[in-house]
Amino acid sequence: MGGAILAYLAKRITPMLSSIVSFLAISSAAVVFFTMTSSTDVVTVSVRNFTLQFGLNAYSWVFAAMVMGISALVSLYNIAYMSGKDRLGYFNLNFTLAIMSMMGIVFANDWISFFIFWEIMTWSSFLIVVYNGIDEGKIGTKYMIFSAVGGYAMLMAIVITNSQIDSFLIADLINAYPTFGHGMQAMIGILFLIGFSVKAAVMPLHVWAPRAYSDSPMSFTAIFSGLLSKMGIFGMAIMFISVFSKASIGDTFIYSQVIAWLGGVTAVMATFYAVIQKDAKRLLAYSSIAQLGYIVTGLAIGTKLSVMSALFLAVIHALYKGILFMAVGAVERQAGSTNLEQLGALIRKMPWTFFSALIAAIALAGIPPLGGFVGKWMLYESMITSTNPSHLFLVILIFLSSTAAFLYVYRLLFGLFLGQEEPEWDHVKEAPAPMVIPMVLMALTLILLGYAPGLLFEPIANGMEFLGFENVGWQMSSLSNIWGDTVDMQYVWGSVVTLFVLGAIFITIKNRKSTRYVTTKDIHTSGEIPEAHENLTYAVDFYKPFERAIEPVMRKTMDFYYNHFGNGLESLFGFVRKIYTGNGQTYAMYVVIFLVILLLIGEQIFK
Amino acid sequence: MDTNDKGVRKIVDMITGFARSNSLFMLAYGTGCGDIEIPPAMTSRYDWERFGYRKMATPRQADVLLISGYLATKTLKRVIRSYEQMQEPKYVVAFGSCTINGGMYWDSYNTIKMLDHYIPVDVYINGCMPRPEAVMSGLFDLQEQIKKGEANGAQKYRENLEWYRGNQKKVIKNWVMPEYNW
Amino acid sequence: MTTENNNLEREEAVVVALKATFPDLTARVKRIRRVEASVSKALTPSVLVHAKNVLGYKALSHISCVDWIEDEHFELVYILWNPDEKIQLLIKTLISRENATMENIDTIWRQANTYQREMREMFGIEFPGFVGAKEFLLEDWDDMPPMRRDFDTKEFVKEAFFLRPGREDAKDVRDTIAKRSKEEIPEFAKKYSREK
Amino acid sequence: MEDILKLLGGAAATMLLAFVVGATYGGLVRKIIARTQNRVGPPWYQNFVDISKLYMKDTAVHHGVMQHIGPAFAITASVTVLMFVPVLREGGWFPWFENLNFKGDIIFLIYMMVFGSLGMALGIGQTGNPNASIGVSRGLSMMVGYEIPFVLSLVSVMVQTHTTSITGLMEWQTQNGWLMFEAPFAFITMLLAILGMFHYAPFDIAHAPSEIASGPPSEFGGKYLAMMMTSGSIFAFAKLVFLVDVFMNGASNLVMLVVKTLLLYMVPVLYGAVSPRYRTEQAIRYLWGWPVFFGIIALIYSIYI
Amino acid sequence: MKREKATTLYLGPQHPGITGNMMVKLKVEGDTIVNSTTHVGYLHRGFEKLMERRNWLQSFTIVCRICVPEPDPNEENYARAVEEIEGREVPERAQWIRTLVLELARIGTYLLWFAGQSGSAGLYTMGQWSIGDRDYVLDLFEELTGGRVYHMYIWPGGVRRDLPEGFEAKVLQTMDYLEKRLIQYDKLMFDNTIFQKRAMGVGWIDPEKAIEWGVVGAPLRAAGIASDVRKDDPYEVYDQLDFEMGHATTSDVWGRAQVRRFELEQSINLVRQIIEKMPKGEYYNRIPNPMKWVVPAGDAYVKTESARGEFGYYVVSDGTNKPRRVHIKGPAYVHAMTLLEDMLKGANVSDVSFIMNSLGTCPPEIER
Repeated sequence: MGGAILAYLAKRITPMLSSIVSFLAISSAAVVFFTMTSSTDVVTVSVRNFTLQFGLNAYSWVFAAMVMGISALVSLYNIAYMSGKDRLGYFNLNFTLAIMSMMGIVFANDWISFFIFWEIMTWSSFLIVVYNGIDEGKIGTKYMIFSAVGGYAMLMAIVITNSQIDSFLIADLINAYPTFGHGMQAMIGILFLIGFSVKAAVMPLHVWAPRAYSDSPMSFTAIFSGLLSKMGIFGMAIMFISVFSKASIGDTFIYSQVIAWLGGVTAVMATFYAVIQKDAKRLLAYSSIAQLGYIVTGLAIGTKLSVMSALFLAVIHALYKGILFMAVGAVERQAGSTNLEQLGALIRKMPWTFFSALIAAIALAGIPPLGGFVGKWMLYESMITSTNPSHLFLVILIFLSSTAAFLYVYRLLFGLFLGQEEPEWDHVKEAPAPMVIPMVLMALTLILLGYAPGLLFEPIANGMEFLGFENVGWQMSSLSNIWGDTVDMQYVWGSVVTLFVLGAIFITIKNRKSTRYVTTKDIHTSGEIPEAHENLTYAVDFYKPFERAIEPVMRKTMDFYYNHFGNGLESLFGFVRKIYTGNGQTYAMYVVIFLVILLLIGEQIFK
Repeated sequence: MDTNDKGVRKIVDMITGFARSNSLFMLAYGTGCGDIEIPPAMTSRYDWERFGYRKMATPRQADVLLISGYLATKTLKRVIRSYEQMQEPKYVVAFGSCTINGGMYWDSYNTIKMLDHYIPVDVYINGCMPRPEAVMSGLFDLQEQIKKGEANGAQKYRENLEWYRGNQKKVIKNWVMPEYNW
Repeated sequence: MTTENNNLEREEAVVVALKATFPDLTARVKRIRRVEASVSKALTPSVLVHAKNVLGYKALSHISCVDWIEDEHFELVYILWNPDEKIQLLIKTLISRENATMENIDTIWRQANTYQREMREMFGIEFPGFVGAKEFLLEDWDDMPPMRRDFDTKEFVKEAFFLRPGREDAKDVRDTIAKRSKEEIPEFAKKYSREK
Repeated sequence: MEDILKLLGGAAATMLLAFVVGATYGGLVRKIIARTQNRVGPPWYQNFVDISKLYMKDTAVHHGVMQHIGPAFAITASVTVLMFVPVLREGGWFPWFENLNFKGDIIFLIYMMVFGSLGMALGIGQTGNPNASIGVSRGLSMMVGYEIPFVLSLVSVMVQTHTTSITGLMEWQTQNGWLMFEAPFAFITMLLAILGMFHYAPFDIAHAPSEIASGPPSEFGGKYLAMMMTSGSIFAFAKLVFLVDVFMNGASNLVMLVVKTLLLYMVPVLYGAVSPRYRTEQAIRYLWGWPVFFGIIALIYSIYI
Repeated sequence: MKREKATTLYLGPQHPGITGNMMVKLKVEGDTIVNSTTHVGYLHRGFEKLMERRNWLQSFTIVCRICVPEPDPNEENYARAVEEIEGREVPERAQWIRTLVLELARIGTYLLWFAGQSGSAGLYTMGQWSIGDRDYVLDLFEELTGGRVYHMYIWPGGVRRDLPEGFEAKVLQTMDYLEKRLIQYDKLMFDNTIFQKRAMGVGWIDPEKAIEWGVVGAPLRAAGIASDVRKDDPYEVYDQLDFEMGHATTSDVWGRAQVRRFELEQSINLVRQIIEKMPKGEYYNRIPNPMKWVVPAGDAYVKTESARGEFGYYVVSDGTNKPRRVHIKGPAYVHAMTLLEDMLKGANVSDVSFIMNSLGTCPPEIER
């Protein structure tokens, strides 16, 4: 079944030269996927003595569905977004390849195919990052190096595993893991985690992410941040739930603690950075890192509720971050800028974009009654009900990050859509329908998931059961923690929506005839008449007081990163760039060479 | 039916009058030296909050424009702007002799002499300067007017906008104000 | 004036010091702590700089301008203060009323900026090389600078503003107020009432 | 159908009660502040007069749809919070005040409380008034400040009682005594946090008149301001009831409720009456200082008790 | 024209934070001010022009309206200038009464300033108290002069009328009351750590440059420079009284607050001294018929230390019954214009009103 889809995709790759074809390919693949996933066939492809095995299980179904659904919508958006740009063939090839490879990762049943698709994903996304032709600020290189480190780590782990159990199958590793020695357990675990953490942009390995997210074309960033990073989560979840939980107790504890706190710190720091950003794309990029931090924390805690929340958040994050990146992309395309300090008042020009961005922002902030809240709630409850005291302190970090998220969410909406209407943006019009439709559809999905999160719980619960949890309970619209406390989303949703509609109706019909719209120039300016060139939008350094308040924290980390870590990396790049030409083929060649070397000498080393 | 309707109308008017007259939000705009008697009126000696008077910072929220003294032509422009941004019903209380006839600044080249030719004035309080008691007495007067439905300066302004505009433009040479949207 | 020390030695020393540097200048002691000097227009900036840097008149208290329309000139008065000696020095200079210009001194004292803006607006004195916002107190003023003696404010007022005619009935407002608020007028107040 | 009717009835009744009590509190607070300032102060019903006058304003202007529905966001949040908070303890004399008490828990309420702020902030953002935007920037920054001790306090309470629902907390308190005494550090933290939450001095910089006019509501007048004030009254009451429920075991009748909420309300009010205001960063640092310290002690206390 | 990057904030004229009717246009980035300009002229009445049209005594009604919170130094200044030109003697008792009035006015203004300074930091209770207490001082004025705000009491040649019976006792009583209240003010405002945090280090003036920049009054004394017209250029009977100048070295808002706080105490003390030492005698050296009163040609520059700083009057007579020129310079003429503009660069939006109050800006004396 999976192979069928892959073949279907592969067939399409070559002739694909336009976005439309890419959309058709992906959406038809999506259609095929969603209509024919009942079977769980396993396809085995044998290449000489490697056996590649593909198949779908309940767990990977969640990710596969997410990838297919969202990338189908994004590729529709992509048609309009990319129209009129250069090198469409190049872009769309890589775009489709990235999506295809994600499917491949999800479908992979053994580490080799997993790794191959992982690398295809890496370099296709790398090629899109450097799509503009210029590698400004060495983002592409940075991304490549981090991915390479991650890739090598993973490869090494795979080879070690193979040397231990003589099998590449994921299931075999899961079964054999408890039998490993203490050091081996740790080594494999850490190496895999490094590999996945790079993609999930966990704190020490996140350096590549903000620029790479913000500098690639927005239609791809929606995929990049929404889905591609989730592949890291996909792997991590397997590691945490199926593998680590079977390690000796002390180790599990340490892994989960370290990773959970790393996730928490990632969330807080990235949120702080997001708050002080001046560019919408960069803001969203940091926000993505922060949100991935929650998910990692959720996985690391490892209780039923927390894993469910992590997986739920992973899907929801793909939805709302997808919308936000697409909305920013729409603004970028229509207005030609994403600078939060210059743009403003696009709400009257791009109402639909605003609507979807608003819904996504509310979901991101975790405010009821949308889907985002469900995930956040489960995460908090899982931490509060946790028996481990350190999680109780961690919950404060997560809360801090989550509250500070309101700041950047507001800044984003305010900077792009609200504020003074300036004549320089008069020409802006609503984005074309292919861009608006996916956003609105995804926004409606978010609203629906707020009403009935159970729609998503069902596959996630199945997936978790596949991973090794037992009796993962779920209800259509009611959330509950292990203390038996519940939140009934149906009532929440119902009351919020009813009250809001009533309030809106009331305020509209009251004095309707004598309520009038006035332009934003007609504001209270202490009785003075502003001159034309005077700027009345308060958008520059919007959170200056907050910046000053968090300055001590920020200064320390900034020093740490940029002076020590950053400088070290820069010099490393200088050296590494001699080896890496920035060319994907060369890189692939290196990978192959490395693989061969490892295969040749691996057995001697690890025997 | 007719009488009943009238009765209802009367009760509604009474409630409206009561609410409007007992909650006067003044615009915090000290246009002239009269502003020095506002703090005493607000604070513990006279405490005008007893009567529901309160100072508001922006014209959108305010009901009463308190012209505390003479208006220089430069201020007049800002006063008109603030007045036009206020929401109806709105009232103007002018105090100090200088708002009535120019007072001691009758021959000054930079102050206007008759405020009611530029914006409609509901209550004048004379004196230079009026004591807080006088200010409050003037405000009581305004309350009475509101209760009776006589304080209709805003309506006058809206209906005779052209006449007011003519007068205003005579004094304010560089007229760059947005249109009055009420 | 009551118990003043009539020892004017320090003041006279200032006069001597000024005359030593600028022989063309006339200076006299006005009273205790007040010294007055008359300088030609060309010499004024150098006298000011000298007074500030050498004689210790660090503070600029005031710059005033008097319009002597009969003699066709403006009199500019720079009033300086010596915080150590506690002496006020008035430096006076005459400039022609036609095309009145004066040296810009806001490089010597920052706050001279404001005074010069005012003089430019109120008297029409130009300060070459002086950068300062055009409008200071008046807005959109297109008449003669108002502080000139030949500007008749009464005529201007008659033209520009509405004037309320005086009240004919000469009624006492206090009675009206008392009546309206049903207030008892005390006996002693009644004799002041104009309403008999 | 009957359920929905009951819900609507309960909502309406609760809302009415909350509005009446909240607005009365507003008036009382003005009165009390006036007394500390050697004044008589307005009558207790002054807020009702103000609000009804604002509703009776003839005209209203708005700068766009977001400003138009901004107050609707605010009132939605206030009423929803109120509906999920048990106004009276079980066995109170109004059985239909139960509303939706069993349908939500504390985490939900924490989030619901910011719903209105965010909606309002969006409405305010559309006015394009720089003063209002500065107010929003300050208000949201400050929110990050006081949410941390607030959440710390609540988390430690939840950990101590092993429940996250308010009704559960109240049951626990009925058995074990008020959390005010059972979790003293959490209560101290909460007292410090509510100084920030109620936006009285020294944490009122978000709408400091001498700097940014009236701050966020600068452009709101007439019905919009009225709706904001209504929502503010309801919200103040909802927050107070919430706190009373969490720390003082709620109240079994209205009189006790009024006494307890008023007592709690006096903390920020009286402290505010004699304090100047902090600058934003000073406020945030203050709130992340002692309150968080007490909060961490509270958390440790709750874990190891 | 290209849109500016910095946001424009209008602080005034219709703004609760501004002192009087003026405007400070702020250009802010974040909440840091990058540029500020003071705009005045909203109160311009052309006083100096009007005085050219009025005779020497009529001008009195105008002079006191130049500074609303504290009109008496203006009256005293004008009277003293006219006396200096004319050479008119002032009876000794009149001088003592003038000093008494000036000190009472100073107390009233400081109380008003307490309200402004604390109100701009959000401490409204202080304002309510101190303005309420100021009313007791105004009551004294009302009894003495008949006017609450504008007194028109200090005339050339003396004062308009003698002290009413029992006035001294009332003054002393009020002073006792104020001294008691001062302890409460301390508790509420000066010992308040939040107020200290707000005030310390804010609105710093370079003490090296302060004199050159034209800083006068309490801000100058707070910069560690002993300068007080009452000491430096004694007028009326200040040389027979015993008092100290306020002193601080921090040169910030906190220093200015402390200087004013100290001087309020000194003023209360001074009033007591004056009442104690006041001689009996004439209070008025009668001027001739005001309509025909001619002041000989001449000029005079006189100055007074008001509560907010130094008031200077330059009066020129051309030998007619009307003044040729009366040019008035108040402390705010420098404080609110160039000094404020310079100080606000780099300051925080939260502190603008706070700094302005500490400088004692008052627009009427800039515009006149």
